[in-house]
Amino acid sequence: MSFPLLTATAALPAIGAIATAAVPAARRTAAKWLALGVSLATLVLAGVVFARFEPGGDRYQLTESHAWIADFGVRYELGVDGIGVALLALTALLIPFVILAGWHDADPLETNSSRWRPTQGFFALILMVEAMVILSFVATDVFLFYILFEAMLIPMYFLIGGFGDRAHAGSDENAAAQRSYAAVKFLLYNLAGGLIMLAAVIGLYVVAGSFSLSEIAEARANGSLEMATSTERWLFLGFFFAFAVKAPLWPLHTWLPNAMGEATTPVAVLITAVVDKVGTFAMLRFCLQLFPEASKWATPVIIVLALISIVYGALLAVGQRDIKRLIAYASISHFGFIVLGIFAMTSQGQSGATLYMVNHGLSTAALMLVAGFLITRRGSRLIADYGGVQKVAPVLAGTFLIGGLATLSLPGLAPFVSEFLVLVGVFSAYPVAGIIATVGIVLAALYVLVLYQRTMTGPVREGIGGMPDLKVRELAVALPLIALLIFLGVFPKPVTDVVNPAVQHTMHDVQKKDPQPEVEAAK
Amino acid sequence: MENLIALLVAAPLLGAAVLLCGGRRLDRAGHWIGTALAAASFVTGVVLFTDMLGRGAEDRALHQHLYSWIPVEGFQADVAFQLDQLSMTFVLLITGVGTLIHIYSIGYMEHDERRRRFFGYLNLFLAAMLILVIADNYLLLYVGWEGVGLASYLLIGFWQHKPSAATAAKKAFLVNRVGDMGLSIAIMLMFTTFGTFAFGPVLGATGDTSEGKLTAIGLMLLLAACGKSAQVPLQSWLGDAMEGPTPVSALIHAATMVTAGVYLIVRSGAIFNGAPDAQLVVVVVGAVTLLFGAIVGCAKDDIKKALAGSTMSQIGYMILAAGLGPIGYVFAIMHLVTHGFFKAGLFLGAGSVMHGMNDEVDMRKYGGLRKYMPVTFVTFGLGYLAIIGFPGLSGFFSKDMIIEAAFAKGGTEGWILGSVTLLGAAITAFYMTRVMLLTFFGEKRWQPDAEGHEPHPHESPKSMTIPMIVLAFGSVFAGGFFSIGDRFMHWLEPVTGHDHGHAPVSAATVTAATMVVLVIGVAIAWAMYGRKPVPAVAPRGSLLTRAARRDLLQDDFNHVVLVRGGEHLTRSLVYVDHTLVDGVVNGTAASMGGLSGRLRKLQNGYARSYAVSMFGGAAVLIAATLLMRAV
Amino acid sequence: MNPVNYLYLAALLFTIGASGVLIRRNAIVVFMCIELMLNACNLALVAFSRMHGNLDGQIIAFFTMVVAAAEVVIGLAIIVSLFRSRHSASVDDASLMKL
Amino acid sequence: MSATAVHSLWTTAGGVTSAAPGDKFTAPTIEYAQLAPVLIVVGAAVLGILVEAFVPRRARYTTQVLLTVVAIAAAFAAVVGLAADGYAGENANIAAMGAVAVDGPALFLQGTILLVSMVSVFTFAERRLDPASHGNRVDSFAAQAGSVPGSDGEKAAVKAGFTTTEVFPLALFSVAGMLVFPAANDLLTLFVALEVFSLPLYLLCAVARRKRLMSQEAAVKYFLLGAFSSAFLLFGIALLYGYAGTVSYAGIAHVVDGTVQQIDPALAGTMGNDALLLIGGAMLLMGLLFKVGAVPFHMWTPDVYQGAPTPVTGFMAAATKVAAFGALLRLLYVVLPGLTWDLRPVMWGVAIVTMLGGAIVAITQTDIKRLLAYSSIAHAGFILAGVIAASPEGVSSVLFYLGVYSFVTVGAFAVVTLVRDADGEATHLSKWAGLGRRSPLTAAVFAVFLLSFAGIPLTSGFSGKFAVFKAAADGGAGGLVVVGVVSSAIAAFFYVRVIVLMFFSEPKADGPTVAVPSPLTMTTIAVGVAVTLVLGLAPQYFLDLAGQAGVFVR
Repeated sequence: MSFPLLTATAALPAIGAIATAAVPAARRTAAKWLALGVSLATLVLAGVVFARFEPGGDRYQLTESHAWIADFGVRYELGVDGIGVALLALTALLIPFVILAGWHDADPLETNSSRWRPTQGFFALILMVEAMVILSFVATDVFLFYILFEAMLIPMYFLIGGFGDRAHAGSDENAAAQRSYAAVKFLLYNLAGGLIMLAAVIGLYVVAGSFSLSEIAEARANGSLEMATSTERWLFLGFFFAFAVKAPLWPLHTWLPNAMGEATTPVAVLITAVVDKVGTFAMLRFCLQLFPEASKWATPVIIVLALISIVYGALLAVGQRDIKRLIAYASISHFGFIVLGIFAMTSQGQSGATLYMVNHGLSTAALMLVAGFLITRRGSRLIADYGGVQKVAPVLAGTFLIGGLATLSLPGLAPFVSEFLVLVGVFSAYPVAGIIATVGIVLAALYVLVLYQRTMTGPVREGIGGMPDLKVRELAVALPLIALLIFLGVFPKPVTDVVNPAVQHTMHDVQKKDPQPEVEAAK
Repeated sequence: MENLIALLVAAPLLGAAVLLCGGRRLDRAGHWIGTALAAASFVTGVVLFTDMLGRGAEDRALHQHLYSWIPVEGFQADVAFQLDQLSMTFVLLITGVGTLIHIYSIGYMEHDERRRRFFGYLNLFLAAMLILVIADNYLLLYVGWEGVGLASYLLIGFWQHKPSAATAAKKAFLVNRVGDMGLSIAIMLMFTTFGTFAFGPVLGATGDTSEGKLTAIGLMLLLAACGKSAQVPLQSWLGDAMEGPTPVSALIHAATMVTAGVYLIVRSGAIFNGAPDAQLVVVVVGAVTLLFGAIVGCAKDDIKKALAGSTMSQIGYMILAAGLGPIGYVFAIMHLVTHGFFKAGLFLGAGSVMHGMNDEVDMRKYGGLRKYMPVTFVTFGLGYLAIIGFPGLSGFFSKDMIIEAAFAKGGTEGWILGSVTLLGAAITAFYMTRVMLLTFFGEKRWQPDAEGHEPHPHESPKSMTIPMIVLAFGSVFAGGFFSIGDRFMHWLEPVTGHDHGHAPVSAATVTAATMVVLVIGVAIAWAMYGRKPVPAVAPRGSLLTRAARRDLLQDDFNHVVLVRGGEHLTRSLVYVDHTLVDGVVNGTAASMGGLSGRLRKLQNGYARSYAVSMFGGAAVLIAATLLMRAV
Repeated sequence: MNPVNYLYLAALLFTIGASGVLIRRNAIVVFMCIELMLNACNLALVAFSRMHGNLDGQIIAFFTMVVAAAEVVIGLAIIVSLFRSRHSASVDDASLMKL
Repeated sequence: MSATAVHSLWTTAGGVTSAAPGDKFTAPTIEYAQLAPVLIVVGAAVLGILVEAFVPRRARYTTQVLLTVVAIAAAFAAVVGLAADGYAGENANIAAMGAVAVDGPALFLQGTILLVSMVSVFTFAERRLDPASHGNRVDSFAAQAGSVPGSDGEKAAVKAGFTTTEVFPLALFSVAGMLVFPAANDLLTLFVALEVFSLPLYLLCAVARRKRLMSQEAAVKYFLLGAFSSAFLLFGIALLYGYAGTVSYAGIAHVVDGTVQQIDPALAGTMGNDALLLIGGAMLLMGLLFKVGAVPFHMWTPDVYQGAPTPVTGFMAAATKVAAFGALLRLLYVVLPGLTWDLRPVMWGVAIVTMLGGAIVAITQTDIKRLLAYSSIAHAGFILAGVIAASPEGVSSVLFYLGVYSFVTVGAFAVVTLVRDADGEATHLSKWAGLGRRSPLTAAVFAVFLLSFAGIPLTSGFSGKFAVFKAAADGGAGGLVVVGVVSSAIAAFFYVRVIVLMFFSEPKADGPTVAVPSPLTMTTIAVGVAVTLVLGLAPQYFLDLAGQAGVFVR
């Protein structure tokens, strides 16, 4: 029994969360540093996992397996594949930035109530989310995954509803109402999805008699587990619905703009860059692996939905007046790309999709967090309240622009690689879909540049003059992210190397081969 | 030797990095660093050039494989460079003109507190442009392609505080994105067709696939070219792009970037050769743009916009030539180079004029400047002569060749194209003469500006004049140098291939015709602007003039159809999202609440009604049970 | 006489009692109606007991009476205390809690 | 000894049948050991009455609490002992001449009931919440239940420091009844047990210290409707007796599935008459469904839950459900398995309307106790889904769910007792606004309970729900599972609403305060939290327990 590395990686932030929550009210700063330290330690562990992972090796590595709830056929089974390890690394990487960016977001407004400790709670919840997300990326037991998938809603819910964006339009009560509306919407939407998934999970157990991903996959492979077509389809739909809500896929997306708009920017980043990835990850990990036939059966519809998400999300982003909502809709568009890549069922598409999850995490984090710095300065989320920022805060404007360029996936920055892979992958399987998707890149340019133009350029508006430029803490958030975006844009090999084998496994699961180039086919 | 290739890109890239990340402390030295690195790149280019000359015509191409960029199953994208004669030509043009313009900018941007950043952007542009021309596969080319787009965006919008500049920058980027869409689709097509998008394999295997595929790829490439090279229908951004500092207009929007489209088409010659239909479309686009730009150029009073129109038109010539196939490739590139010299010179001249005139751009407010800024006058004049194709100067040779080639296309096609090019030449002569006259001849027409201080026209500092002089030399001699003994043709032939076609008319006749139309054009211009004094405010002008002033209403079309339409679309979608998509959800929640409220009423607090429900329940229970047994 | 008739009678009584519960307001009367229902049950039990020729039914009837008695004690206690604090034994008056 | 023996004993005594008068009289054999849990509790209850009579007032409270706690503990010990002797498994049998079954389900449920009553009794005994009046600590029961609220009599009683210590023996009687209820093995015992645990509850409802009018109203409603339903139950018993000629479960079962030994003509006559069986079964079912609070027999629940003193509500909500579902299970699995196919559709219907009805109506509730009442209705629906599964897994899943649910419920109501303002408990939801700000710990605990009710993973609620749904799906009731998840989604809405209220809305200026309870209530709450988390994270041991206890003796 080797050292349970994965468990440790997930447990560390969980313990850290409890510790942070336990810090007495007065020692607020201590809690912050504790949380930051824990997140960094987790990052180190994640790094170890990444290093220990051998791309050429078994599909699932660093596996752990313990009996848990025999009656439900549930085991505590962990194991990480290329896709999981990439996302695990992303999560561990982003959390420190999230914490750093949210340094002052949860300072209590009224210091009189001594028992109320929002700061401690805020950072504890973030760490708790990290723990659950990490565990969900390495869970190879459907039930275990489901539990985390659902359970992580609760800390997220408190993060959204409990710590609203201070830069809101309108009165405090109004804002509080908006916020709890957003939080409730988030929770109910995802809970509904999760409960429908629960039915499917139970159904799966009734059919398969086990929750172990490996067992089921094996049984399916050697034919000892036959699923009636209709059953498989129903189960697939049950799973997919939950993931589509989480992802979010059109038309199940409407919770995201509210949530991201009302939550503090670090939390918004947490939602879109980390938590939502669980949805797309799960499509790749569970839908395709457990229900390959049904996945193929559903592909046309899903492709259409994804295309709608891409174009629709982008168009709505263009139409937004609120910076954060704009970014939210942009994310919806990007998730469309991810889903598209997954269900194109080509090597490029799926590698691209996985890479996209990572890159989108980084780019959105960069854009959103800098936007957050901007918003906290001006105290407004409305684009109309800005203008000429680059004149007074050039560095802020610069970082914002780079974030934006990453979002419109400019070559040389990470997202380009993944987006292009997805496009190529889709195009080679569904040319028309590929072409429609490319419209997305024009629209992306539109909403990003419009946003930049309206906020950063032109004459300096009132309320902007004298706006301070980025401080050290904020630079510490922005610059590393930008550096990563550039690095992965120029040299994505480290990620692709771990992802490729995993993708080949998935391709094998769904028994799909890449379409041959015409020239070879001719020969 | 091939290891030097990376240095071409590395130098300016380093410059960009240093200057943009360096911060204020570099403000004093920034422009020198930038210029030095540009020069370094140029020197490298020269070294490689001499080395290349040292080798035989066939093995001149160099390759440098840096690393595997995106290694994914069944998908190879490398960062690898290929330096052949075609690339070499561009490298020299880009780094050469680039360096000159760096020098020029030192003076031109002297009073701008963000000069360091300006040079950073310029270096960034050089790097991207070089990647574009020395990439050995389409994907890397795409990187450079978008890279120059970014640089152009940053530079057009360099004076971001001016909303007009910011808008122009955004517009340029967006229109280019439409083109880029074409390029990416073309690359995808290549991938599905050839399984790769490296130049060698793709261009080598064009024989193995259907003409339809090639046509599709060709058209997509053309779309990309239209975006980058401001060809109809994607030309609208170039005029606005003049919002950028003049050196930018000279370098990016005259000499180098806008010609990338030509490079793309020539580079992909093998594909177009296999797709006549695509070629036809290319030619048509070129011809249309040629006239379009020329006409627009005639009507503009803004000196830079006039020159922009001219640029459009000249690139139209190049695209047309490229569309002609092997007959035209060489001439397209040749005109591209010469144009690089004289158009850059003209823009720098214009910049110098503006520099002396408090950034006044309206030619109607110039006049008689030849006395005040002789050097500018001379260099500009030489550029003028070159572009209208005055015998012996660069433009004369390159343009003449294209016209010949157009005729040589043969058939009615040939005649049509030939006459179009001739017509274009005439118009060129007209509007350039117009510019010349309005700017340097006649009597002074400038008045004190709003603040009441009168502009004092003066010659520009050395840092600006020297580059102008150098370029003037280029515009005078390049053409001759290239054409004497078909040097240029032999230089490029190994890459592009060449056939002479069969000219229905002799070269002499063509030249003669060219001369005639040239004279006509100049004469008309003289008649309109030379003899009688020019009104300081533009007369209403004919319908065509008015249309031309507004870029032949193309922008209005865009505005009404795309901008307005888009706004309506997004606004309605926002509404839909809120009321319909979200409405469904909230609706369900609300209806649940309503249902709950109604059911709640049953709980009316009266024990007897509770008993009733129990009694009823029991009855139903019994009935149901009996029923079950019955059925 | 056919013992089945006793069953009809029992059912009748039960129904009367039940409808009494549904109709009458006074808690005491309601309560009496419930007692009536219990008696109906007893009648049925005894009748059946007779049919089957064993005494189980009758035994249960006795138990029922005892239970009923206990119920009376509790019930009256509650109803009386309600009456004392409200000066009304109407079950409809006791409807503070609703919805 | 055959299950019907006890009755034949009576018959011989009666001498109606062939047996000649003065014939041999076999004394009934009672297995006192196996009945120990019940006997202990009953005995303690009787003792309690005597205490009321003879122990001086000052000492009564202490004595009663001690007596009750000790008795329950002893009873629990007895249950454990029986289980240890394998009565839960191989040598499960039927005691007291066929009156009471001693088997897995019975012992498991009795154990649960005893533990739940234990923690409930703690809340009964809580005396720190209300401000002391006239220097006497007071609990949540009236000083003198008989006295008119607000009258001089009451004032005098309060001044004299009277307290209704009778609640403890009453609770014990009730517990005794509940212990017998799920173990009852003939209809008579069932009926008697029902009354034995109901009657004391009626009284307990009426003796609230605060809001007496509501308390009495609750009692009246509960009493009248309860009696009404028990009348139905009794008539059902009568009809079944008429059908089978016996009231012993096994006997009836034999008749139903036609494996009866000797058929006399009368029996042959009635056996043919399915109407007797069906109507009787339905009425019996209705009596039990009333006790579990299933739609449409639920309407007493909200009012009674709201009106009764909160400790009683908690006790009632938890223990009654356990007992009633126990009885329901035994009835369906032992007596009427032959009827499964006739009753299934009906049960489906009831389960569906119960799940949906409870969840939907709860959405618009404004009183926390009523809210919990409706949530308990919805949960009854979930449990019914497991009952319908008609398989050993079904039984054990229901047992598990009951265990989980009862502790959470008691805990939740215990928390409700803490949130108080000037006039007692502040049960209106609007007053709970911002509770999380004022006393985060209490709010957090309550949130945990709510999440468990909502069935969020990592809480016991989820384990239970999953077990039940899984059993249902296995038993071919997939449809119920779907309805179940849908109504859980609806239910989530109002649990979430309360959490929003507590944490995300600003506290009101005149908001309630959270009283600091004595260790008693703290224990209750702590147990609730512990069960919630333990059974949420590692339920395996208890699932095994329930699994072994899943088989009924016949």
